[in-house]
Amino acid sequence: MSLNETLPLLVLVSSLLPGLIIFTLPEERRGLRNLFNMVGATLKLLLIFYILRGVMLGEEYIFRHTILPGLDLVFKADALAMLFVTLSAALWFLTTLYAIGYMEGSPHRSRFFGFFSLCVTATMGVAMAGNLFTFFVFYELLTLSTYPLVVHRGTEQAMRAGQVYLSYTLGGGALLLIGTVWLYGLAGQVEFTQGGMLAALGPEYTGQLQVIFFLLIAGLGVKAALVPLHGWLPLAMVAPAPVSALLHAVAVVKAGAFGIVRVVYDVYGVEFAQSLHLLMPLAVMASVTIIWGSLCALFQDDLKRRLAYSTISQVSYIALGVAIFGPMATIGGMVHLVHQGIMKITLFFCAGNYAETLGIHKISEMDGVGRRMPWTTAAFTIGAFGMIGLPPLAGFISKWYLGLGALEAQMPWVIAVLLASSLLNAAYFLPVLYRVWFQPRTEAWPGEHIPMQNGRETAWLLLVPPLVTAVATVLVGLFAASAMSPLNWVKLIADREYLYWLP
Amino acid sequence: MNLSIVLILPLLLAGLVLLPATRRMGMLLAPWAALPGLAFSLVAPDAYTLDIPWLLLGSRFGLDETGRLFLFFTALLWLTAGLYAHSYLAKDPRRHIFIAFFLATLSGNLGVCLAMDAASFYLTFAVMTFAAYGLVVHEGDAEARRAGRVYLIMAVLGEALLIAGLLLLAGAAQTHFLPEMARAAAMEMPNLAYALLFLGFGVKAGVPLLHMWLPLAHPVAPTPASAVLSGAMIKAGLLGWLRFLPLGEATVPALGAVILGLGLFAAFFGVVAGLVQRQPKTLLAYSSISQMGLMTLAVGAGLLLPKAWSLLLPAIGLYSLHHGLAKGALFLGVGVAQRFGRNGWVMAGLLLPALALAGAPFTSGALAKTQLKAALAGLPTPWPELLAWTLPLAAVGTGMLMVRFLLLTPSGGKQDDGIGLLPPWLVVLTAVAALAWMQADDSTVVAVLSGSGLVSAAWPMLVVALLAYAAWWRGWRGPAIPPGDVLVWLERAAATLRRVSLPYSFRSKRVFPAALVYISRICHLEKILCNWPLVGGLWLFVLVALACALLLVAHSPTV
Amino acid sequence: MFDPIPWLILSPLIWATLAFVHGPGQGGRLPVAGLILQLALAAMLAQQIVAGGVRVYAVGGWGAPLGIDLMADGLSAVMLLLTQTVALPLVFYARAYFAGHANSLRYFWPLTGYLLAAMNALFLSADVFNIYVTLELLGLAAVGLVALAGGAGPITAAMRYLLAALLGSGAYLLGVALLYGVYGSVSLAALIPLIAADAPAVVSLAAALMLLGLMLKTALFPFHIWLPPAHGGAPAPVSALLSALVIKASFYLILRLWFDLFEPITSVAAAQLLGALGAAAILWGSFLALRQTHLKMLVAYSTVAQIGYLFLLFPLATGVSAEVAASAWQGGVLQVVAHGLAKAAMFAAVGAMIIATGRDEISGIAGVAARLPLTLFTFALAGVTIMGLPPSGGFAAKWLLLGAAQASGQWWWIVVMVVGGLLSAAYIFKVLRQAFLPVEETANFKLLPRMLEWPVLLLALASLVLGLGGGEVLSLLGAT
Amino acid sequence: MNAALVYALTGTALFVLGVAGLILQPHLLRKILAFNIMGSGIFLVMVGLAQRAGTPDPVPQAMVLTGIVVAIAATALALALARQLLDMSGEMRLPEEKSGKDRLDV
Repeated sequence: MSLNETLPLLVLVSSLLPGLIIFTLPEERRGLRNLFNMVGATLKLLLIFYILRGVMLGEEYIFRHTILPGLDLVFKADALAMLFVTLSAALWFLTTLYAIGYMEGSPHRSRFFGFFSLCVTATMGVAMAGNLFTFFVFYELLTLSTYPLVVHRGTEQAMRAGQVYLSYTLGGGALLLIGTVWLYGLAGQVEFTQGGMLAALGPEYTGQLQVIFFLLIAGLGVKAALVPLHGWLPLAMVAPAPVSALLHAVAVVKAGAFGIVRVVYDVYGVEFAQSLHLLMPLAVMASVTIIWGSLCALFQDDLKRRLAYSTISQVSYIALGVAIFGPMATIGGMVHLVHQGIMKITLFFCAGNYAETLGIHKISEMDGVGRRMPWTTAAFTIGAFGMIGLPPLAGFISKWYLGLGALEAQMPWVIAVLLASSLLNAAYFLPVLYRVWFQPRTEAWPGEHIPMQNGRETAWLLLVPPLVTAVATVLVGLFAASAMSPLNWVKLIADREYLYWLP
Repeated sequence: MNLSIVLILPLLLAGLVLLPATRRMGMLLAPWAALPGLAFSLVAPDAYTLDIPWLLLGSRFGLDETGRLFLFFTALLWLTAGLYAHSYLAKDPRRHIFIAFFLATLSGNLGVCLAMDAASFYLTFAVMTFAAYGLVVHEGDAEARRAGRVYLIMAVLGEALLIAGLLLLAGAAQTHFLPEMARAAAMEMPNLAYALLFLGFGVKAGVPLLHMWLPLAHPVAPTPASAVLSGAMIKAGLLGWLRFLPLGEATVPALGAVILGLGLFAAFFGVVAGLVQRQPKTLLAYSSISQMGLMTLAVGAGLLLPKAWSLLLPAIGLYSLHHGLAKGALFLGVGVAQRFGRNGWVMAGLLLPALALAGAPFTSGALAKTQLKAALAGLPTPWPELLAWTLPLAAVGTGMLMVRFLLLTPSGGKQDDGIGLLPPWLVVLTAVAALAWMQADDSTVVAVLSGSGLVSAAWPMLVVALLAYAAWWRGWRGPAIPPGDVLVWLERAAATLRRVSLPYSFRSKRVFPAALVYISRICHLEKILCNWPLVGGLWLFVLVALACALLLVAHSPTV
Repeated sequence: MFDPIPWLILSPLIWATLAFVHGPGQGGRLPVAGLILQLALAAMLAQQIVAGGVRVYAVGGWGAPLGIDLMADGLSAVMLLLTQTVALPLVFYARAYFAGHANSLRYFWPLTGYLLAAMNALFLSADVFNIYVTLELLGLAAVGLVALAGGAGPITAAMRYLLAALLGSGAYLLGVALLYGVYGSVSLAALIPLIAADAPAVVSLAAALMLLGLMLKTALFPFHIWLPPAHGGAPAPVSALLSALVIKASFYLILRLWFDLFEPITSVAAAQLLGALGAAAILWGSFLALRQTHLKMLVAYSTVAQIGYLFLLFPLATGVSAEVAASAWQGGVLQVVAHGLAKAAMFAAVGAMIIATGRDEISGIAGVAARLPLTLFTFALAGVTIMGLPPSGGFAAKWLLLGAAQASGQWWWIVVMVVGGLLSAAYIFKVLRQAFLPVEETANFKLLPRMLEWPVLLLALASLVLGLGGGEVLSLLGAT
Repeated sequence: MNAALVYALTGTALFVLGVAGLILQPHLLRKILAFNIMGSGIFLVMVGLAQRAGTPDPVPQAMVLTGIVVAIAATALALALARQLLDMSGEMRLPEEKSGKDRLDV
């Protein structure tokens, strides 16, 4: 096996192996566990940087293993895959750091970190899947490995959330399975190919392909939390904050959204999907989700719940971008994959900090917390502004391209959706910001776990990750046009997906 | 001098001010933060541009004639306001927070003047808008919070309209760089985009119905903040129009007429609503609405009459310079009067910008109004006829407003700690007196100094004096319009609505509980299935069925 | 060339007899050695088959029709390998499980030995009567194992099992008698061309009798009622053996009969009938599993449901194109293997939990996630296969079956499989959910010996790896 | 109708009787007896059908002998279980069939 074949596998192994080792470690071997975690995360990042460089230079990284005749497990590090892989690996690194700080002293850490690593492995698999089958395999693995994280607290509420989570995701997985099998039956191996691979089928398959598309999107839409398949997400926020961060920003919802991207671009091919009239319903569905999620978020007092509804709304930007035919919207949607991740993880980190440091869970308890925890709150503010879509933050870039894409595709009503979403985002984030910065504190904190020490508002490990992601939120927006930005990378992908389109 | 210093220095200083370790140094340097901007406006080469391809969507900053003028008076106002604030807030324990917001707003406002592409314009505009929220709510009392809330809602609405308008414009123009963008878009005539942009920037510029935040927010902010809000930031909206509307490129009749009409309405509405105010700063805010109305009117005229734009643009520039400085001087003066009482010299200091606003002879106001009138001359009917009698009437109104302002000026207790307020105020006063003369066209200067010019500037003043005397004599105070006018009625309506509609609660409901019970009964079937005779019977039945199924095919004729 | 075929039958016979002679509670080491040997033999046989095709062995050199022929093809080899692979870890497990229960252990080793011998012989038999004998032996040994625990419950279950088994094998034997009456032979090899040439009506009757008899022994819905009490009441190693292997033996025979012997007379209608029963089994079994309050009963009902998947193979492989039929056939066999491995692991894991907590109720296992993470992990891994989620063997099997259903346009089986998968997820997670609940620090958990955890984990892992290495199994299966 | 067919039909009748007994009789002893009747029926069919041209075929004889041995073993096991059940529950019936009438109750 050549190096180019092994590298994708190594990316998987670099989190799988630490995960398995951590399972077997006894609870009190804290140092060793952290070491394995961090070594794995760092190693993965290094590997990914190496691959990134290679992909830029035009190298191909493909690993192929035949499971059954006509059924291959394929890992392929193409440009789109690397977008998601890099995001996940980078955020995993931070989340691990954060989780080490967050889970300090809580029980069952070995189990937690073990599943945590498995979850990331599954995400990597989803990202690097080279065909629909591989994608499905890891999509389901992701469901399984996140369940223990969702129910980690073991409370009745967590259990209920876990149950709902499972019933949604497994149901979605079943639909996805049917669609996948059907597609394999029609077209043989469904490799992810730029520009799609189904256009070669004759027109007599149109009806079937439409049904399959519906099945696939319904399956993926569960994880991507498209309304009305979103019910699990607000409940799943009972999980510990690092898990929520991972769930909402990196792994689960993104896997769904990423799957939609793959199906539309690399399975059907965007032009073919357009010719089958599949994109419009998807766009409508995404738009409804965007508005509905934001509306629901308005009514939540629980901070994490509000953030969860916000995720529902924001993730659908990706689906929306995919569903609008044209390179600009593609860029907008795909870059939001990264941008939403960074912004939302910041917000969840901050929510976790409030809960862990001061015992604040509800928005109504947040009065004046900006004075007590200025750094965390600053990061939160940046995340929130980014969500609203203000420049120079990441969210603005996504919205800009989405809007331009909508115009390009002669769908100006999308602008209205974006507009409404921005306004609603402002409506549910700005009151929070007002409370934290401008409302004076009148009573004691609900439960101050981590006292103020030497002007440090909370533990280092809790503080650094949100700050890093907040800075990243600013940087990816501010330097969006530079060569190293996600935007530029996404443009590269869009170039390849729209073969006719020359920049 | 690098342009980035102009924008980044204030932000850096804001950081220094926020960090406790460097706060002292930051506070010391903060008042001077606008200085590089001011200097840059003076020394920058002609048609300066700076492309930063890696920034945002690819950015361009630059300085054309309009930008230079706006940058100049904006920076000047911020500089004086900064120095003023240093002394004004000397006793405020939370002044570092104010200064931080002040510096961020400053950076945004200067950036607006320099931005030459849609994205960075939007960026700097947003920075300015949102940072200014901190200025509005700084006092922290209920009034400030209400004003802040209204400000924020309107600002967010404005930002949303803006981004939609900019997107549509960029979509039509296929570029987001100025000035190509406005020019290219003018070919396409995206009317919706223009309407959205007008409204979006109109929030900042106080276009009627979008003005509601203005009379609430400008007065409650600390005085130096009010000065820049009303003097400089309100002009950012105007600059937005100048940058993105197809002024001088194409005729947009419907929108032009609407804008013109709205501007005219604002000019009078501001006067009427301002006259009945009880607070001097609220009154000044309404005066700003009125004055911005005149500039709005000019923009509308530009849309109606592209070929007059070459005259209108300098006129608008001059008017903004004049109004910015005069309004700034008035607001700062209010603060001075609070500290020093209604001294003779204080009143004299206030009289100068007041006269200027009213357009008295020899003042910047006379210059600005004359040049504006000249530029508006070529409008199609019925506008010239309408404007011929409305503009002097507006001048009379402004004069009345100023008289009322002078009467309302607070007579606060004497405090000696305000000495630091004076130098910056004096600088602005000087600027009010002098700068417009340098900016105005030669022909305008000649016209103002000519006899007919003096007369046309002076007779409204006489009317004002007569009316004021009459009103004083009759002791007339007028009906009360609450600050925020329309908003107050809207709020009442909303409260009623809230009472009527029940809050919608998101509650999960147990669906089909009966079905669950029913399902559990099915389990009973398993017990019945355990009966040997039943299973045996089933077995025999399946046996027969299978045998039949096998026989059917084995012995059917086809096989 | 050394021939492993007779030794595969003799080895368990020998160690079983020795263990019996050795006395109760003794002789645990012999089976270990014996099974390692058998595994090696099975592997060797598989290799020979891959290299040289079908192997035939005439016992005592007599040959048919008077003597007994043994035959091994790809399917036999797969089943033999499965049997030894499942049995070996279970032997380790059983030694730990019965430590200190000399009484229950009394006949465990001999009975297990006979059970394995009968099973190996069954897989190697080449004539329908010999199959009857091995089937009956297998049934008797299995009944003995069920009765092992003693007590009214297990004895009743054993009795019920015995009666069902006797009825089933009686029907089978009548079918054999009819066949012999028509053709005068019982050898599979001889019968196949004869039936293909001419099949009078009575052959169809014989086929129905034989298949129905075997279905009764396989516990296909609605003939499953003997299974849950028998499997749920027996000691864990026994349940594992029964659920994983014994019912597969009779299913193996159904496969043989349907696809080899009676291939000329099978009909789509009959296949759909079997499929319908299978579908009913999936839904009914899963649903009842969901309603159970006891761990082992839940797992036992899960077996009822999983048997249903096996029977979906018939409609998918009958009356369709050769390609689809091959895919369905492969899927069915893969499901047999995957379920064998996973169900053994699951029963064993459940047994370990019951030992540790001292309770059989599902509500009693709160805290298992914290105290017995390895066992719970094993259970979950096995559950992945049962649910048919990737990357397990169960998934590979389901994939092939689904593909066959799609290709042959029988979408109703797709619905059944998917719904069944979801239902199985529901009952698996019912257990997992309970295991994750917190428990007081004072709760009394017995410390488990390592041998109760690790061998089982290996089994579960094997079921998982099967998903990635399913191709190997299929290539062995396809060897001729 | 030749003798072989008579044997076969009788055997079939016995088989059906046996199956009916096995299914319908709740008493375990009756069930076990019914099983034996069923077995006898099968053996009869086997021997009866296998007569070709009057000459006895040794193969079915051997098979029947084997079958009888197996049946004896099965009967023994069944009887042992039935006794144990009687010892433990005092009933000669499976619990689900307690309601059935039974004159042979011990």
